[in-house]
Amino acid sequence: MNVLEVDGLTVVLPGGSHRPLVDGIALRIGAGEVVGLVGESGSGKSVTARSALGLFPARSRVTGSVRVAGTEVVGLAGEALRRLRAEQAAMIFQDPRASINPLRRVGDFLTEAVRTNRGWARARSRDRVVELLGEVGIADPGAAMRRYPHQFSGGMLQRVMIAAALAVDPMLLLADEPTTALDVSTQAEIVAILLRLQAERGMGMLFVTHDLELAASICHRIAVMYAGRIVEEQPADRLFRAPRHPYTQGLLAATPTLPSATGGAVQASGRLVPISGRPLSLTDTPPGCAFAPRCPRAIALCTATAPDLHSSGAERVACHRADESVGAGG
Amino acid sequence: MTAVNTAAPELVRRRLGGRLRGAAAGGWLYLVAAGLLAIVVLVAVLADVVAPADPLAVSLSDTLAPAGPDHLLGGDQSGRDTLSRLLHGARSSLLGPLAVVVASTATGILLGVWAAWRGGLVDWLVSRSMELVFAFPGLLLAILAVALVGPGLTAPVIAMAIAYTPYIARLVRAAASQEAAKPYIAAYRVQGFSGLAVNARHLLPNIFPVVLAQTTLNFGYALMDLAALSYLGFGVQPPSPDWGTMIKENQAAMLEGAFLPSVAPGVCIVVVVVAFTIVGEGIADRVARREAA
Amino acid sequence: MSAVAGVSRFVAGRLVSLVLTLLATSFLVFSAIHVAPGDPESFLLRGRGVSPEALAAVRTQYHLDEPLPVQYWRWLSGVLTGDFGRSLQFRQDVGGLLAARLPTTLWLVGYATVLIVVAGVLFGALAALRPGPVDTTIMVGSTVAAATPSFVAVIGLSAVFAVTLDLFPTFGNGEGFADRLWHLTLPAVALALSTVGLLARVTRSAMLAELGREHVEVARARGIPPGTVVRRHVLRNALGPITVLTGLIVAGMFVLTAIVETAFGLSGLGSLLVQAVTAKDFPVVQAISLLVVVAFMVINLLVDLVHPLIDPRMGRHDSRVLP
Amino acid sequence: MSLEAQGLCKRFGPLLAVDHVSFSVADGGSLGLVGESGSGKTTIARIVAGLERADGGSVRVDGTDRGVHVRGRAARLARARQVQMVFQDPYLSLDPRLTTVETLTEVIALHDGGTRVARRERVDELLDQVGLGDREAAALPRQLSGGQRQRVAIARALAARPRLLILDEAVAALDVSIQAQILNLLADIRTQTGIGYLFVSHDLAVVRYVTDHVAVMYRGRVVERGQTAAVLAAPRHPYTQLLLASVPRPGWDPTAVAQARRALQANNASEEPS
Repeated sequence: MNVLEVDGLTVVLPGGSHRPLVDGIALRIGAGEVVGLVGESGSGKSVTARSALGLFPARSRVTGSVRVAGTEVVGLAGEALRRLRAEQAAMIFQDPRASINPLRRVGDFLTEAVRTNRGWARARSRDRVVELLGEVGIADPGAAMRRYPHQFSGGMLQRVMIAAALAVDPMLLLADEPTTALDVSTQAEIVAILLRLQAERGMGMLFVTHDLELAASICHRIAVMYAGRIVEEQPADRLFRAPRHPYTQGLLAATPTLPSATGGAVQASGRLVPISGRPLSLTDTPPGCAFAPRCPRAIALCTATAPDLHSSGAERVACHRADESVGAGG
Repeated sequence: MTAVNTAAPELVRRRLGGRLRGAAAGGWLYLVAAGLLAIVVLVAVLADVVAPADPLAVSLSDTLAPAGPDHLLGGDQSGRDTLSRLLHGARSSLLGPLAVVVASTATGILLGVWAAWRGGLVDWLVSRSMELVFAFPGLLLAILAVALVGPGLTAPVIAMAIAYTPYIARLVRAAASQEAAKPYIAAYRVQGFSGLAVNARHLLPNIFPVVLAQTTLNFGYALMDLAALSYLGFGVQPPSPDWGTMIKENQAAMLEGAFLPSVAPGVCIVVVVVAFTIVGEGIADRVARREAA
Repeated sequence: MSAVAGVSRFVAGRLVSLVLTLLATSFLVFSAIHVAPGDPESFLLRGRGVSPEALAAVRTQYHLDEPLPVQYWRWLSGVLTGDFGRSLQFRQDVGGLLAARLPTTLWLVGYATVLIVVAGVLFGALAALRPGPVDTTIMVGSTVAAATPSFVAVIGLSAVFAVTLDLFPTFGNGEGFADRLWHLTLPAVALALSTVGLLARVTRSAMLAELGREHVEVARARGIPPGTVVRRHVLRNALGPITVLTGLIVAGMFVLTAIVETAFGLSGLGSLLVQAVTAKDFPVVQAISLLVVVAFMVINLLVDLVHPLIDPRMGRHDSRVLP
Repeated sequence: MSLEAQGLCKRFGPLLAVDHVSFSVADGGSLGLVGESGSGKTTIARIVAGLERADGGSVRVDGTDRGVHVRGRAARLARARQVQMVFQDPYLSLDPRLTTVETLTEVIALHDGGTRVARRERVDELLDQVGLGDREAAALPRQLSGGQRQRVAIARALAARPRLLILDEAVAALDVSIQAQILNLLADIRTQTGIGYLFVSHDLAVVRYVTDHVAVMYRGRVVERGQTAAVLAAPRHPYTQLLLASVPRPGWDPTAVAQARRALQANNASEEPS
């Protein structure tokens, strides 16, 4: 069963002069599956992830369908939307320090959801949360619950966020850049905790990140976004070895790597291969492929019409020239 | 600390929406308020020309005269033309606060920037002395000044300039410390610019709009405080026209049902202060929008 | 625990700085007579018969024969034992005068404070939570209210409620609880009006700022009911600026009573201050000024002490911003 | 010329942020200063730039001590020509009121003086060097993207013709595709001008592309140093090994990294009970 099914999701801001924040997104996540959503800032990956909780930008126009464990989210409101957020899906955000009310104790934050939404008694919710804090590796959970957020490090707060998300036993976990604000060695710990808990509970997880290598090393499948659209989707290892879309290829070639990595993106001179130009702003609305202005392989067709997302087997690519050459471009 | 790349889109959206609404609603309101203030200033300057009558001319037959062709806003307790007194009264009602905000803003900026830039002992001394002055509400300091020197505008204006300084100095100190912590200021220091040059050319111009917003709001507060002093009989002395004095003079007439002579200057005060509030907040909004951009 | 040590160090620090500021401000108030034009004796006795006895009395009261620090110290120790000297105008103890006037002023300030907190927070919260016509109406109302100084409010209120409708008295203190309440209603409203507007605006912007914070969005994303989000996260977190401003407002109101008490003929400290200034009765002016300053500082100290209860990150920032 | 830092110490309250750190950058060399948040690397950058005063130790450029407090315009300018700095956040490192040309002209006027024409020529030269066109030259910072702003910041630093450039996490806030452009630009500038770099970063992979030597910092101390390629290929200190193992790649095992991190922390805690 799919815990998340997104079809033709388009989110348009009021005002009209902007391109859609996301345009025709289609995405599936099965139970127990980890799917990566990769893109640079402004690509629409956060908007996509938030749509699963019905967190759309104020006054935006939303079309398409987002189903979480079978429940349609688009158009859902009031008590039903609240129940979906309280029971089916939970989210972990980039900056844990901004995500937790700084004026209340960590324990209040952790127990709030089960106490208000499930009506659990104080003792019961406390026991539950203590158990979860142990699972995310916080020593002395009882003491931790009495402290305030500013007394924790960022890595510890992100563990608190994870425990809070799991308190409601969600089927779908949305992780929006959960390690971006953390140190690299802390990132490993948080990722390890997330993956262990996800596997133990058989949750579906959407892992949003700008780091293609991180996504490739922990996800089953990866979707790459550019300017509000998914441009490519493949199983993680295949995407990393044989990217089909020029943007994915460019991203891999532009990413600095360590010598032990087998990516092979580094040329003999030790230089990176950057993608020329700069990302589209929200006000740019080219008629053709959004990546065409930066694409080394663009032809006239690319600037005239936007390519559809073609699927064949486990992979999907939106590029007019995807079939011409597989692998490294140019 | 700045988040690395993605701000929460819903928040961005709300800010954007607010900006659009701000431009539509705040825009014209701001212009109307600024226009109104310009007119009031013009009237104050040209009071001799535009006033229909001598503001000091007493005419017992016109005592508490109702509004009519002779006296557009009626006559007061002593039969003087209310409209003419209002127009002339704009002078002292605006000049006093102007002196207060100019002096307090200049001193406040100097002290605030000095404290923020030098830090350490200078900061401590400035902050402590500002705290000291802060404990005296403006009106109290002005009343004390009157008690020492006697009635009139000069002493209260000086006293209030002193009392208003901590508000500006605190604001400037906070804004300047925040600005000085930004890397562009550090970059200019590394470039070899002198502290004076960095402050005068980069730091001050960038915090000035924030200060200007507060100064504009302070103008309204100062106007209210000085008018209150005149109302108590400590400020502008009769028979000179002043909005605060006019209210005091004609308050008793209210019991006889003659509202206009005291209500009209009251309305003037409220309208002018509202206009200053709108302009001040308009400036503050612009600053906020610039920061958000 | 270090938290307890931190709190007690914080409280001790505040108390010490309060005492130091009190010393400094009282010195300023005392030494004002030396700043005034002319020598202190003639300044104090302006317009009164300069009999040798009066001169001697003033010299003793202010210890003018001694060096300034000693003068100050003697005056201060007098003040600390309730001896504020003698009024030149009423020829009686200033302390007794103040004691008789204090209740009315406390009543008035207390009444106005209740009005300000209830109406200000209520309107501000309503404006923040109901965008559209409700917000606009409250914003217009509070802008005008904030721009209405108390003496203008007096005019408006008397015109409508006292002269036209004849609902409330415009003069006198009243006797007994109910009568007092009735007599003080118009003065309290006049005193409160402009600050209700100010507090409503600050409440609104503090709540809007909180509504825009990520943790509020996270609470919504966790399915917490909207009412709970507003109560526990928005209003709760906005309390900081609201408390600070309320403290400043209440502290500043003691001076504003001068206007309202004069306008409504109430015999409180404010009207006494005005009378004393008019009658050049400086010992009374001095005593009331000192009281107002002390009230200001004590109230602000209370706010500072309450603040850590609202914000556990206390001491990290000082957030007094509004005049 | 060369930069010599000897025994630098800096304390913030109870925290010893920099603990007897020494390093040197050869003329035209490039040293990477690598560590996680709180390792003291940014404090060192600020000390070298003269924005922070060390509690102990010295920073010498060609033998002259930078720690001495300077007075007067000539001395200030001389110091500025030794070392310039580029900051992390491209959104805060430019004066928001000034266009690119105004920003550069001001610095050129300070350091070169010269006629208007000469200054304009130098501006064009700098814009060319960092790859900015006419549109960007006339734009205010808010009209520029993060990558373009960082190019302006680099041009501004180069305007003083410094011998050493401190780059404090200068590419950390940029998207990958832009980051690669800036990294290549930095490599080109060094080749063309022979300027030296002190490259402060948390990212080992990035450091690899711009530095010859690297010093790894942990809790205020340098724990390992050497040629960048050698350190990355065969790290000796457990912290360097942890840092390298933490970088995600296919086949990466976050659980093992987490264990190694805990072991290192436990080890450290037993060494210095604080």
